[in-house]
Amino acid sequence: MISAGIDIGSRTAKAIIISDGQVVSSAICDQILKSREIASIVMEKALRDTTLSLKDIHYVVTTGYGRFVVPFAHEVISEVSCHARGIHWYFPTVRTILDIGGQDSKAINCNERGRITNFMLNDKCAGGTGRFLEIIGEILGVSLEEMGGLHFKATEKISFSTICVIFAKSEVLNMLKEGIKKSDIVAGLHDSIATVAHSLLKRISLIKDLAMTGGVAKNPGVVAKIREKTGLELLLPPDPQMIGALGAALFAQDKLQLKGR
Amino acid sequence: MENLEMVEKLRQVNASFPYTEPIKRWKEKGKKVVGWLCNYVPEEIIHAAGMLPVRLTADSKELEMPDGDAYLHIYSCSFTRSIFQLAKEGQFDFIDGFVATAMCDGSRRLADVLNEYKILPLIYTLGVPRKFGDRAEALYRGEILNCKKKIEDFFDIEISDEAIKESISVYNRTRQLLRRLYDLRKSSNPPISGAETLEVLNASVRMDREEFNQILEKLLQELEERRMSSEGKTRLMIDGSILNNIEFIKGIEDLGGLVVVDGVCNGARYWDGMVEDGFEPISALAHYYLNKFPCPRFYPPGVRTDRVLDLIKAYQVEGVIYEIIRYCNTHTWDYPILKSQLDENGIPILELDLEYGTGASGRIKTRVQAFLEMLQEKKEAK
Amino acid sequence: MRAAGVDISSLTTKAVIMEDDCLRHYKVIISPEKAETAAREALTQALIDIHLGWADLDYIINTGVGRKEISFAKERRSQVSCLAKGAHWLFPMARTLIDVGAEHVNVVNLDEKARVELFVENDRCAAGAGVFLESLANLLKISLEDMALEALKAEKAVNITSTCTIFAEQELISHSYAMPPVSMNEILLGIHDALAARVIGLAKKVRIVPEIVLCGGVARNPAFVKSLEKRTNMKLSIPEEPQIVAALGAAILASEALKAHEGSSHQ
Amino acid sequence: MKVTVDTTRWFEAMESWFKMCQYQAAKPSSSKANKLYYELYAKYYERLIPAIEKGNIIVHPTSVPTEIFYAMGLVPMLVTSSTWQMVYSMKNFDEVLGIAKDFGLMEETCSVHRMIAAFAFKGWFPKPVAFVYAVGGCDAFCGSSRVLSEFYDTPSFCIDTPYYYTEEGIAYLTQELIDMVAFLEDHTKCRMDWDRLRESLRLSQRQMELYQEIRQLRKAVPSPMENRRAWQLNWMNWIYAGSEDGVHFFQMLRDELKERVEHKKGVAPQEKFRLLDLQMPPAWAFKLLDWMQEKRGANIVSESYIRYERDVTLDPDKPMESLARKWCGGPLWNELQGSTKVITQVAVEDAKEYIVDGAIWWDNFSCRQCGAMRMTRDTVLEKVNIPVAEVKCDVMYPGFVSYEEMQQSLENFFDLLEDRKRG
Repeated sequence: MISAGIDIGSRTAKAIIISDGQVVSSAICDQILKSREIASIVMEKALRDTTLSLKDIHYVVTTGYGRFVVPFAHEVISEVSCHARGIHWYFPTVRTILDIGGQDSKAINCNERGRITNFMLNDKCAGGTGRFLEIIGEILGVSLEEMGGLHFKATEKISFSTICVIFAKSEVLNMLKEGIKKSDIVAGLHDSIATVAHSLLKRISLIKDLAMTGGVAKNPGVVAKIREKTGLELLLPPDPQMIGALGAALFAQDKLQLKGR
Repeated sequence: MENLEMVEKLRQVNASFPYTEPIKRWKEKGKKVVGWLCNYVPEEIIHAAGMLPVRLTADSKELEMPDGDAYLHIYSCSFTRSIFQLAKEGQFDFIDGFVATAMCDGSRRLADVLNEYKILPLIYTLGVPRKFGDRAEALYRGEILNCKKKIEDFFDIEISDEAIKESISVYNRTRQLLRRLYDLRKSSNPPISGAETLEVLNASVRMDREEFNQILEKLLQELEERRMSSEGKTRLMIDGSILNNIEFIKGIEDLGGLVVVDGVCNGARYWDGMVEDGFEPISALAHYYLNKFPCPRFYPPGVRTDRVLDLIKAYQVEGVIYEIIRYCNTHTWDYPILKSQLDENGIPILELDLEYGTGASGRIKTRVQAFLEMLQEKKEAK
Repeated sequence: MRAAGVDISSLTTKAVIMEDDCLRHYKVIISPEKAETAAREALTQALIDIHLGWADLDYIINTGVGRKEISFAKERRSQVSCLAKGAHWLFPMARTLIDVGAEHVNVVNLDEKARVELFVENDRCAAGAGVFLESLANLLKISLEDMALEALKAEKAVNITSTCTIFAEQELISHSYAMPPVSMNEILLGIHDALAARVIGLAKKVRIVPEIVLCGGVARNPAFVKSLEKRTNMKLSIPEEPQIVAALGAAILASEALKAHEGSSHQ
Repeated sequence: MKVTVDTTRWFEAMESWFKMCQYQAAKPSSSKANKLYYELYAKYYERLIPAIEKGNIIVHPTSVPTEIFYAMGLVPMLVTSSTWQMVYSMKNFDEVLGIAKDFGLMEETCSVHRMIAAFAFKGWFPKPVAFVYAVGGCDAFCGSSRVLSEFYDTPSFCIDTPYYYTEEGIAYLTQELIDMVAFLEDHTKCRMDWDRLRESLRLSQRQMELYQEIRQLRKAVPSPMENRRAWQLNWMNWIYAGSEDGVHFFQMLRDELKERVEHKKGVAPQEKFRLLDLQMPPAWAFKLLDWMQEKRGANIVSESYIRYERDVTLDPDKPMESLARKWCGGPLWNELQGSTKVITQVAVEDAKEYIVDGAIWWDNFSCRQCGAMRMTRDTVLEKVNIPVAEVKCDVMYPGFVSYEEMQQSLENFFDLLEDRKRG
């Protein structure tokens, strides 16, 4: 029984194929407005490492921002459920999940079966999101990966007066002109993202164990700040960006097992 | 599941909003149309004056509101700014005058601006008490009388008590019929969806009432035979700010929700209860309007929350979706109170902040779908 | 008689030199850190271009966003009055001035004597200013000029309603998934339409009365001008160098002050 | 869901505020009235803090006639000012607003009431023996009243106010006040001393006359009263309504202003701009009022939110009806629930009587009373040819619009006024 999960986020599209409970292959590709074809592009990329073709997949679940436009999807499930299901597969003791993606951040509670019991989304402002990191990174001329390292070289505490991305841009420009160190700015940025994330977590119940998913989880600076603010250890999956697709694939597998019985 | 013929008829009416076909026919007969803004304007008075009461609203799309934003501050909600935009564009020119109430700052400011810039003539702003009880009813009765006098002076006409009694019976008829429509949605397989019900509610305040009652009677007959399975669907209640957008409810129902009841002011709060006959008509109206399913601004707030809890039991609601138009203070402040009551009763509630006229955008679909998945899990875990 | 005007704003500084009521020269530079250095740098470069020195300047007025004190300027005048003066000098029939810069947007109503009757500024959200176009352009990895040219090719535009720039990005992406599919040109025209809608929304808070002058950096964007003209359904008067209108106004006020000085010293 | 009360923050804030008043009172000051203001302010706390310890009443909002409470021997605690004093002394604006958000309160409502809601959710106000709240006011006021009454497990009485100043409306409010007294007599050990109430009405009448005299004196050119003094008038008018101290303060202030008018002594070093104030300025930025007075010669000569709409004569034989009339015709009535038409007429009348150059509208975040601000701006410009500055701000939260940004808006406005003066 072969199932597949596709997560079409706002910045990247991801696909995972599972055969009999084992992840057979996964793929990720950057997508800027390739829209409809992106689902098949990322699916082909995943199929390439296997001997399978699209018709061999028995059940496909799609999730993410563009989940409704995938022609070959059998079922559509929200990214909130898929993130919970995916991380639960890695860490069955997880009950609280923080996902910071490209355009929004989510705080999710789940039960022992990895199904969601409460959630809170912050997508009114892009302040606490990956896009914020990306834009400021461009101004500082620092890649997302380098940001994590820079964070630990910081000395002074810098705080941003606004979480609006556009106005933070001009604030960063002024900071550079005043000669403030890039590492301090980056640390200040991570702090403001962690503050937004923490206030989101407070709006659901902060039950142990806490895990983090989404691209920003790869940034050790943000992770350190969130650990500091919540006082909880963070469980980090090896590939935090793929959790949504993994969850979708697991849901697809559940459906097959249900049908099988 | 075939379309309901009568709902189709009402959809045609809504499609020609704001100057709908029935209103056009009414105006061509040389009769007058009076707009009204809030649930606590007694429509019967306008109807008794031989005029067509039409509710001032906008509709199912998020309007671009350059004039709305220019004349009304952004802190007036997008509902009031949408109405101003349509009025400024001349789409409400068929309205000969309108009646507002002092229920919320937004509608008061809208009435101020429409009148000041001579876009729509304001006949009267009804002062509505915020408490229940005889004294409040007496004050409100006085206000209804003032409103009647103002309409009489404005159009230089007389409104007799018999005419008001006649109008009361017409409007009571609608309340009866809508109650029967809602009762049908208590069944485990409601014959009418939330989107279709809203189509009916929207049309009710955009056409003359006698014609609407006839269509509603035929619709109820149609619904006798209609079979609709709601297997695998989640029974929802929609509450919060005024909601006229069919697309919003359709978006929720496409995701597997089934809206069986609501707590919005153009829904259950609009037709609840009956005006008692055998009393002096104005007092009967005051008593009815003040004691129906109340708006959150009334005291004590417990009266409203109890009614919501009763509805949840009666319609076996599994989850409440509470939509709030940004800057709508009445419902922004109602939500924490209702939420604490529902938490205590173990009923999940999802808060959606949106603009008036918003369809089911990506952001809203994600939340609603996750909410439905959560409710599904809750049902399976039981 | 030579008078000069300097307009210092967050991103660029502009200097204009007038000689006996005609525009002798102008200069636009990227603003360095301090206002004083910005003004001095801009004026020095302008003077060098026309082989003059500081001594040749008789009266300097500075203006710009924020109350920056410039030691060598005789007077400081508000940006709004300088914009009105400059627009009036270029287009004497101007009654409405729309100044769309990177972060600030001003709409000014002026009378026949270039006096300010009403003015309004954009509020904090950036979706109503030039930076809205810039950030969407670099999301799509396309230059501002190409974005404008591509947009002009589209007949109809996609409706972008988000007020926040970041959400406009999200909306762009969702448009690309729309059914029926939408062409990229229509999305690009939609971006310029969204900015024009917001600027007109601001202008409606005062009066939109012909003749309308459009200035500020964004006035050079042809797609934005087309969207704005569609909304006002009036032809917009656009100066050749739309960025220097405020600095020009300051220079005109300086030369008027000089004449008044001279007049009084003669009696 | 009833909250458990924890009043540590409240007592700390009141103690620090009490010390601040004593410090200000002790400071040498050119104005005796200013010294007396802080002495009386401190004296209010001397009576309030023990009363709260003993179990007292909480009142929300300001405009409820306090003569009634004093005549019953009660010292009312005001919700809005306590909130402001607690937040200002704790300096934890973001934390408090975060608490309101955690309980599901959306941000698009007035920050004053979001903070009140936060304290209500957390139980940081003292637990009153009885809670009295009026619902004549903007939606946010009524919202925070509802939240307080729901989350505080205490007997509460809601005073409903009429929308129109008509005989029926006054009769309705009079009966509400009578019911309130009965409610208070049931829930507190205090009884209404009707003779004391009659006496306080006589003093209140005197106070109102002095209050009106002060407003007349401010028409002088140059105007004699400081910008920040307006809020002191309103505050004294509330915590010392119908008392000897109140009359004493208003008399002393009236005399000081009279003397200044006789010597043609203004407050601004050189009065360049005379301004009208159409909305309440941010409570955390009164320094701005001092700055514009000292540095730009801008003196606010009249505030629409502290005006008496009607000359009310308080008849001691009908105390409750008189107090109802005073309330409906008094300050903050129109500001909180009146129609924009009335606020606009007020601005036009004041502009003529006080010979002003411009008006300031503090555009408070999510204040829905500002909904039709454009109407006032257009009418005032058309009828008395003065411009209105719309200064974006937040009445209690410094994080929305910074001090410098507000200053910048005012700078642009003063530039415009200067250009208009040049002609």
